[in-house]
Amino acid sequence: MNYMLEALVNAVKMIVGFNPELLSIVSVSLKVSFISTTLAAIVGVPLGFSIAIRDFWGKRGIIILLNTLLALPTVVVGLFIYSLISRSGPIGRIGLLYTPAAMVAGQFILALPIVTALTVSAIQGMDKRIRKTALTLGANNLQTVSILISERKFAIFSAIIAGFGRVFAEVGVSMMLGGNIKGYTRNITTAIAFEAGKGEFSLGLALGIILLSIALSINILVSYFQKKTV
Amino acid sequence: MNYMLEALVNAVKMIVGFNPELLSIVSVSLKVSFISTTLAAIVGVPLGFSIAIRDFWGKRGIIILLNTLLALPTVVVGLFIYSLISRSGPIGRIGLLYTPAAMVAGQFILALPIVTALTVSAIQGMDKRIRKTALTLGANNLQTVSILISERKFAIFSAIIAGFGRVFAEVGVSMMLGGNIKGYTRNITTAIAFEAGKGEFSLGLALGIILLSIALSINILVSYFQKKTV
Amino acid sequence: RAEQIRIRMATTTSTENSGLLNELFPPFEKMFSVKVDVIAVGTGKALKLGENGDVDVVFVHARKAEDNFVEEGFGVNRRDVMYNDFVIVGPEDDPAFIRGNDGVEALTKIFYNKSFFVSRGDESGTHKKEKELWKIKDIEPEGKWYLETGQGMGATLQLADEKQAYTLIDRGTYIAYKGKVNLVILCEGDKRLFNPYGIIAVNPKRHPHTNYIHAMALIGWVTSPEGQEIIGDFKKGGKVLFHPNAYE
Amino acid sequence: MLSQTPNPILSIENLKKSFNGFTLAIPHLEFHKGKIYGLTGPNGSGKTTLLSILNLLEKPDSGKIFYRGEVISSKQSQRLNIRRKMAMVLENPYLFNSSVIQNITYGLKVRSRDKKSIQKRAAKALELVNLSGFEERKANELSRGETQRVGIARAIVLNPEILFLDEPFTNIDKAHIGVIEKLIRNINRERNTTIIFTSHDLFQAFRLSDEVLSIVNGKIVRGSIENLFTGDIKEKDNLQWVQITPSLKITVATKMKGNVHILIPPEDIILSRKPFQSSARNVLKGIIKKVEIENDIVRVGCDAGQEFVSLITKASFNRMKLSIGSPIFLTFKTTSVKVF
Amino acid sequence: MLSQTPNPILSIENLKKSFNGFTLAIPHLEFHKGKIYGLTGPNGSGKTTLLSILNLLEKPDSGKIFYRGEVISSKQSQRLNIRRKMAMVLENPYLFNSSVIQNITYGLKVRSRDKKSIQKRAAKALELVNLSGFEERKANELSRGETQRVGIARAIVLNPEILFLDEPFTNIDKAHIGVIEKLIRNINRERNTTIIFTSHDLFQAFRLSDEVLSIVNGKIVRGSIENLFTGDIKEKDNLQWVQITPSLKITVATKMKGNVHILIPPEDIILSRKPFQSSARNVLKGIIKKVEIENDIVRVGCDAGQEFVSLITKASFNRMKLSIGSPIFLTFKTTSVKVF
Ligand SMILES: Nc1ncnc2c1ncn2[C@@H]1O[C@H](COP(=O)(O)OP(=O)(O)OP(=O)(O)O)[C@@H](O)[C@H]1O
Ligand SMILES: Nc1ncnc2c1ncn2[C@@H]1O[C@H](COP(=O)(O)OP(=O)(O)OP(=O)(O)O)[C@@H](O)[C@H]1O
Ligand SMILES: [Mg+2]
Ligand SMILES: [Mg+2]
Repeated sequence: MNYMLEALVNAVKMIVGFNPELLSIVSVSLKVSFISTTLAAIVGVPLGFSIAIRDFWGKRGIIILLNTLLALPTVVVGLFIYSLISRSGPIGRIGLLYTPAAMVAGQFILALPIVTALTVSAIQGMDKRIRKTALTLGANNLQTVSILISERKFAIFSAIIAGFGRVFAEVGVSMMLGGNIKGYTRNITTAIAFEAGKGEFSLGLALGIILLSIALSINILVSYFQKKTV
Repeated sequence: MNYMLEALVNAVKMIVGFNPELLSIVSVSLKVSFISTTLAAIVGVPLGFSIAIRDFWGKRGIIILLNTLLALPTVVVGLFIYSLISRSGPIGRIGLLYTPAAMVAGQFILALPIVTALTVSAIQGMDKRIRKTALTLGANNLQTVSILISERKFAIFSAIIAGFGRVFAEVGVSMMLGGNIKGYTRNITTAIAFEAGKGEFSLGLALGIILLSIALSINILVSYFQKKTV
Repeated sequence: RAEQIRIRMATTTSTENSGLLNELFPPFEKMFSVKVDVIAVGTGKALKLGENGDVDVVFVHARKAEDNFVEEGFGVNRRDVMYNDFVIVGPEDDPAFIRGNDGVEALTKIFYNKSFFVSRGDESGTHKKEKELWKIKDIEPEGKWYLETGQGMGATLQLADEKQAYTLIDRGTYIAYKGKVNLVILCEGDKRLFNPYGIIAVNPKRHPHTNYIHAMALIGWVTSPEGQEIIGDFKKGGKVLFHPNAYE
Repeated sequence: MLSQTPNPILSIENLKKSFNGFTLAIPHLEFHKGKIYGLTGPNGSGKTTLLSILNLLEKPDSGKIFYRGEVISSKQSQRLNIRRKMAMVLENPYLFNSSVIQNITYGLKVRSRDKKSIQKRAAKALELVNLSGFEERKANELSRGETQRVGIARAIVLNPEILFLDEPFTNIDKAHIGVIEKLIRNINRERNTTIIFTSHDLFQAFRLSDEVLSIVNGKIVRGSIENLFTGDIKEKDNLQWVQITPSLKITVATKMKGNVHILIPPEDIILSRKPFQSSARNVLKGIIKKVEIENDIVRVGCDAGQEFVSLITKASFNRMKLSIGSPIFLTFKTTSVKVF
Repeated sequence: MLSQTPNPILSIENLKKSFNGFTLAIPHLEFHKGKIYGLTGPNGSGKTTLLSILNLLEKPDSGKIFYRGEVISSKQSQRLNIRRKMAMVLENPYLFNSSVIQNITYGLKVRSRDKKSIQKRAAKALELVNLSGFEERKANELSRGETQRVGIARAIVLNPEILFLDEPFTNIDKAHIGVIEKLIRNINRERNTTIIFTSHDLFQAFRLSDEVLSIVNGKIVRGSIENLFTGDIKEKDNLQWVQITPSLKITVATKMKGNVHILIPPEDIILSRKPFQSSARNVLKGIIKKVEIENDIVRVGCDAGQEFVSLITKASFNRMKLSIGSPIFLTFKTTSVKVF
């Protein structure tokens, strides 16, 4: 079918045409996913780290739980947060629903188990001598954590990027908590769903291509940055 | 809000009540996600493996591409496959649209980059001596791959589980390619979306709880199996 | 499963959500030993699926688009089946004072008062109806007060409730959400708010693989006296949702 | 167990650490400021385990460790403070996946030392292990011996009060063994560093250290473990002996039964050209295989069914006109034989 | 370079392998069936690199390797076939994260050997390294020396035609060094296995091998690298020498300039009680420090500003009445000094 071709042409047209609506959609996506991933990394990496490095009762259970949460459906996260922040919910007063902040909250919950679980698996397999070496050289706890992270930089980056990919591509949470409000909470994925719902498949695909191009650019940047810090 | 409580009560009721519709929904979810994850593992693990272990021109680019594909939105995969298997598409004749097989195809595409990228990161950080040791002891290529995988069992399991989590929880592909046909392609996530769309939030949440319970059981099983094979 | 004859029908989410189809189809399925697979999507997409030959029959509510669909040769044998009506809902205190039975007047008041109005903005039957109504007074709704959600009716209603805004909604969905939202019906009964449903077979000349025979059987069933009776008797929350009109 | 002077820098009381089937048990042990200790012992005897515990990397199952008389608790901050006064080279050093210089400076950086001095000290440390010019090499592309030497440089750059070296001479080439030995001596002399190292080379342990300790099967034995044998206790006519090989038996006095280790301190073995009339029950005939001299002490290696080592003075060595290949008699008392 | 007999089991032609700043370059080298080769050389000289290439783990940048005269291509299947005739113990053996017995049997399993014989052979191999009873231990909880011995057992169980051992004695305790040495000799004798091992212990290399090869800076040197020194070429009055230390100079004949390595084969150094009138330009005065005997050859270690080793016969050693501490003169010809 020529949907794909049409979509490509459309994508190029959109990018070249550069209308403000596209700009708004893209910037909502970027802003929300960037913030939620950053938060998930700040919480998830040290969390995953301490789970991996320590021996404690229930460790196995926590890892199983984390792996289970990888199967957290966006709709469920959406419903859950909705039930908290809707007008009739316990913290409805704040008026978070249908704001980018609500999207961030939902995406954070979605990304957190991914970043944490993958950090655990990144750290768990590593050479036991690394930690010992850091200690013998006088590193304190924080310093030990950071050298371990730096030794497994690639895997930790992968964990964060997997988290980012998940939230950048997700639609359920954004739709339910953001509301897909044009010019405010409409992001790329909700726009895609919207176009697809109208039967505008090639437009939807074009937006999909734009989304992937942005993800690609981000990954190239990250990879460049990663290389520089090696 | 008491949505959560209501949802819990509903979930328990549903499980205890055990109606055939729930059974059908659950079995569609399990069957489709299990098959798609297995296929993704069969392709993705060796693929990720050979990317990680070999040095070739463009390796960096392929890894960047893989990481980009972690941000593949379900709707885009859905649209893409739809454009292929729709009656007016190039392979429309086969009549795949709105069948579980179409869902499997979409979920496979979704899971493949996850399994592959995480396998790459699992393998990349490993001790270089492992491969050398296998070779010195006379392992052929396949045997080398399998000992390396077995040495990084936990991380590879994590990669596969992350892929499973992604597809078990996804709704876009199932909705677009399966069509949410009652008793045939309706799975847990499309059912959740359906209920939520009707405003039956607590029913939706209840189904979400059931989904997570199933994911938990699967993870417990996998973890048990993993422990046994150590 | 292979022996079972199946036909696929694309319809709108609101139709399926109403629960009507669960009453209307089983007798037909039994009678003809056929299974109806319902694909519930937006109106635009439902028609697109018909256009692409992915379904055998479409059951939607967007009169103009339906006519186009038939004119362009994608569908044949369109029949009227039933209608329901739209209502305008809004906050109890009705800041724009739209209470009454004139839909166009109500929208005009909302426009001048710049009260929040939530539109589905998704080219669905409801959205098309809404645009039709604005068009009558040549109003171009735009601005901060006019929120486009691009979502289904339920989500749109919830959003309107959250924002304490007005919205146009089909009665069936509103009834389904009653008790979950605080918005009340402020404007109803205007003939211009009626919402006719049509059923169309996908053109077998264009898509020979479609199950035209059974599609026609289904069309026959829903427009038969028995089918029409089921529609007329279907109630939700004690209220009749759809008015059969195959014979009008 | 060791000579006790008022203020050991590090000491141990009633230490126990068990792994499945292995127990390290040390009732009492002291290490003194400015001394070099050589630790020897068979594979799996607990050397590495002991060093890890002393460096506070691992916690014992029970028992106490004292630093300058102060008991070391399980408080993180105290352990870190004391650990920062020490440095350790693991038996199989891991170099961080960065450049050599970054490895060397790591310990200084975590101590937030001022940046200028860091570079100078690092360059100096590299020079001491004869790896100047390796600064920018990738650490994980070094050869095994180079890795070992970087590991040593990375520890000594910290100028620790106590330096633990777990088999520091592993894979180091002949020329550099001398360099590293000299380095250890100099550090000890110039900085008064307490050094505890392990080695399987007993000659080296004696050459380098003020005191040689041995571990056998988790237990500390004073002196080196030369002349360590294993066999079954036999008894007949009120006479007890250990059967080492079918043709070699050594008379002992013990209450133990079954399979035992025995150890004969090399300084307790008397060498003579002729069999030697004495009360000593053990007289073995052998042949001289190896001779080495250091500081007026001669270490003589003899083959008497098994290899025995005896320490004698240079004077008596010369007096006896001993040389390689000479036949010789080894005599030692039953009470000199330690059984465990 | 080596004596060429018709059919080497493994040979090398014009091999080159470069890393940043290092090049291994071997014009020609042969290894023969049933011989033991000891490979020595300073850290970073290329020993491990050579073994990795011979075991077909790494490919050279250029040059050819022959197995029984047949050139080894880059075809996977051929390389695998030939590699399966060899076994190698890495300098730092990695044990798979499973039990000891699973490590030992791995190589047999990948060769699909029959299950019954596998168990027997594995038990036997463990016994040979004196680790019977370790079957079910977790491999990654072993001590370093135990790990090394498991690594050796894991290779010998394969009964290879060619066995590569990269510093096999690393961290092995004193008692077991003998066990492993004996094991190497027996395998060689009983199975006619070709063995190529590296070691920094030159005495050991001589003791154990039929031929000692050395690598210095990527180049093969015949014999051991005892008496290897480094210094600058100086020239005056048509006389060239290398200044090793301010007080030690050695006369040479070379066209090279600047910093060079020199090497004096130990068998070319003549020992005498008195200075010895001869054409030899190099006469050094020293003192005897170490004496070791094996098979009628005595290795004498002397301190003459630096440590020199000389090989003489037992007969002449006894004739000269040499003993530890004796003053001694070392004499060797300018042409005996290899410069590179
Ligand atoms: N983490 C561990 N878990 C279980 N057993 C262990 C562990 N670490 C060491 N052991 C066992 O404890 C004993 C002592 O080990 P240790 O490493 O201290 O020996 P070592 O004296 O250093 O030996 P080597 O000379 O081989 O280095 C060994 O039998 C070893 O197998
Ligand atoms: N993968 C690599 N990348 C870059 N340089 C390397 C690599 N492997 C080895 N080298 C360098 O090549 C040289 C030879 O290394 P090799 O490991 O062969 O030495 P070696 O003779 O085995 O030394 P040692 O006695 O220390 O084990 C060293 O200078 C080393 O730093
Ligand atoms: Mg050890
Ligand atoms: Mg090496």
